[in-house]
Amino acid sequence: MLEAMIEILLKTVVILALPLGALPLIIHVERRGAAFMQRRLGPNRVGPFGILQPLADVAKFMFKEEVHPTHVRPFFYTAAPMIALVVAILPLACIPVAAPFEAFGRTIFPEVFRSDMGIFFAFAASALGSYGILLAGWASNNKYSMLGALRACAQMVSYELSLSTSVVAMIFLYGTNDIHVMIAAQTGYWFGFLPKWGVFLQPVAAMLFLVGIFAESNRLPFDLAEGESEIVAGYHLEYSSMKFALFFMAEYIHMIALSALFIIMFFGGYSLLPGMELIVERAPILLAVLQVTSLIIKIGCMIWFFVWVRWTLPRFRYDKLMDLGWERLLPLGIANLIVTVLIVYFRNQ
Amino acid sequence: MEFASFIVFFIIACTLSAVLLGISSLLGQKRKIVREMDIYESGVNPVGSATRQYDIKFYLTAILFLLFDVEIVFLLPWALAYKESSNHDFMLAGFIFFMVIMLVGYIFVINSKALKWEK
Amino acid sequence: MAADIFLTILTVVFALMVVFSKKTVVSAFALLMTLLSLAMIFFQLGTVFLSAVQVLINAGAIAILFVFVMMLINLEQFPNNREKSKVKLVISTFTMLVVLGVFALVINNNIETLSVVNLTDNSMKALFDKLFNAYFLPFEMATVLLLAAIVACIVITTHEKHENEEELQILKTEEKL
Amino acid sequence: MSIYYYLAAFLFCLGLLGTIFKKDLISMLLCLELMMGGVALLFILFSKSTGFLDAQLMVIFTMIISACEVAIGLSLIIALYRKKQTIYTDDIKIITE
Repeated sequence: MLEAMIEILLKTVVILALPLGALPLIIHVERRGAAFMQRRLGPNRVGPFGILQPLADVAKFMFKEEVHPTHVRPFFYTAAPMIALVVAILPLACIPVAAPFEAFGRTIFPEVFRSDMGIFFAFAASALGSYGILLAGWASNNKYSMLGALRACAQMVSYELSLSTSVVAMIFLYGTNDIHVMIAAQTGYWFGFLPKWGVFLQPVAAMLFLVGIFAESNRLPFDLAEGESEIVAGYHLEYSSMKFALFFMAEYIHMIALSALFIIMFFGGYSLLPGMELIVERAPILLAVLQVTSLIIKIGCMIWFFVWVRWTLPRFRYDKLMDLGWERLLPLGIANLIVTVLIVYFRNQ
Repeated sequence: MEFASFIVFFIIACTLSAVLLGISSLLGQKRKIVREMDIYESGVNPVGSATRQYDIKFYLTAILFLLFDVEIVFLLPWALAYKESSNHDFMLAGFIFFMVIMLVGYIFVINSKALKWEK
Repeated sequence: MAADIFLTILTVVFALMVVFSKKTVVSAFALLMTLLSLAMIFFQLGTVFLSAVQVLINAGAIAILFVFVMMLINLEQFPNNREKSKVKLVISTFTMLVVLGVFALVINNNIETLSVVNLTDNSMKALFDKLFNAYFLPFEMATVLLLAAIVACIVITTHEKHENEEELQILKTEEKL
Repeated sequence: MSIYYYLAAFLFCLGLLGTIFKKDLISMLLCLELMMGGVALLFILFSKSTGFLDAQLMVIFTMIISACEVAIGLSLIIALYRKKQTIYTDDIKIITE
């Protein structure tokens, strides 16, 4: 009993500490990346290469004055950032960072919430993500906030549909909803060099999912919720100091969690990167460590992709955005699903 | 067991966000300036209340999302059952019927221009 | 056992908040919490798939719809001091207690048979087998129901346009006459 | 597990109470949702005690029906609000125009 409790606590702490610890780094990468793409210097004063800048920012957030406007609805105003952060963290519980391994005389599943429906729960938790935003917009009692929240919410739900169709297609293709089985199906190589990743089987589904992640986490080119030229800052307009920081953290953690799901379905999750098998052959004991490293490298690439897109593409217009979601991506997702099913059916004949 | 781990995770996540908020309200500077507490409306005096009626399109989007989401979520058991089913033809026929009905609904939605934002 | 009682208390508290809170938005969020704790109960009872679907559909979509509507309809413009009919409250509470009493009586008399677990195969596979064999037709018909709901919602909410067209047509015919 | 039977009955009755005495239509719909929740819980409990999986399938159909009910109910409320600017049952005395 005690052992089990310790195991749960350890897992929880590790799974929470990894993304939260990486957050300052990601923010720094984002700012330096922006500077790199715009040919300017970016933050480079605090520490070597400005690496301590995010920590300084955190300290600043903590010592900032808490502006608590008079016209807000106090309870929900305080609760909204907390709900946003907690809901963003929840999907992380279902994501395994390595294959189950033997240690201390027992099998350890390296995920907090072990269930064969894990992937459903992860999506369900990320579907709750709009509550924090909607609540913030309503509690702020401000027209800009309200409009931003409504926009964000409508956009998130619209793109969730096409995202779900791509998930259905992948689950149909793998014939399982167990994340470990899904990843096991993606280990190995075709023709000796091409990794058996889902993205090569289902490029359309991968594209839909990728667009869905951008829309769900409100990142450019889909950050209509905080389009500063139209509605100033959207749903977090009335927020300051740590409350604002919590929204910021929630956005990044949501991004990390959705990227991890994307990688699980399309890039082999924690399966080893090409070339790492050589190391494992020499030292099998390193398997779990290398798996975690592969996952982190893959997520890092995704994050860099997010930054890259953010500073490359301009923002959409709102009607174009909704048209894209409902009139392009959703039929594309449905067509992709039908074609997949027909191909699988006729191949089995 | 899994239930307990989920609860522990949830509680730790809640505590984390509460602690972060608590730290800031403890350490933060405290001033009381009335202008600062006012509603933000680009520096001009606020006009009307924020809880006015917004566009019906937002609402229609949500309602159509609900109905399509139900359909897509119930495709998931189908996708999982297909591989284990003995009668693939039957399953495929069911899927085609399902999809045809869904597409009829979808075409109705697009045709009615209920989700067209520009007038 | 402790988890049972904890979840029951949680659900009861949120359900009471749904009915007895003054603000409708608070009720809606209490409903969301009730649905989530029901999902936890489903999970604890071993019906994992239903629990996931409960979170995805009931908590993720239905509750968001309520919140949306509440924000679209300007609830604060309504005066809050509507007369509360005491008689209605008393009668409805009485009805509720009677119905609850009947239920409790029935449950109490059969509690031994009811609390026996006879479910041998609780896997998703068995559930889906049944769904796609015995319940295939109802499952397809549910899609038709959803189609009907989609059509109905669009027609109801965009009704005003049609009305104007009708009026226009009436005007036109009047002009012709 | 037996405590859940009482919980399901309680949820159903509470929803019934709310549906009767609430004054605005949205709250009434919320209470209907509560009743649906109680019914779903009862179905799952019956499936556990009788050993039939059919009851669990009924939960799926309950969810589909409650989704349709909520969607149509809320669109009716919206339509009503646009026409009469009210969502209170007291203000709605006549059905026709």
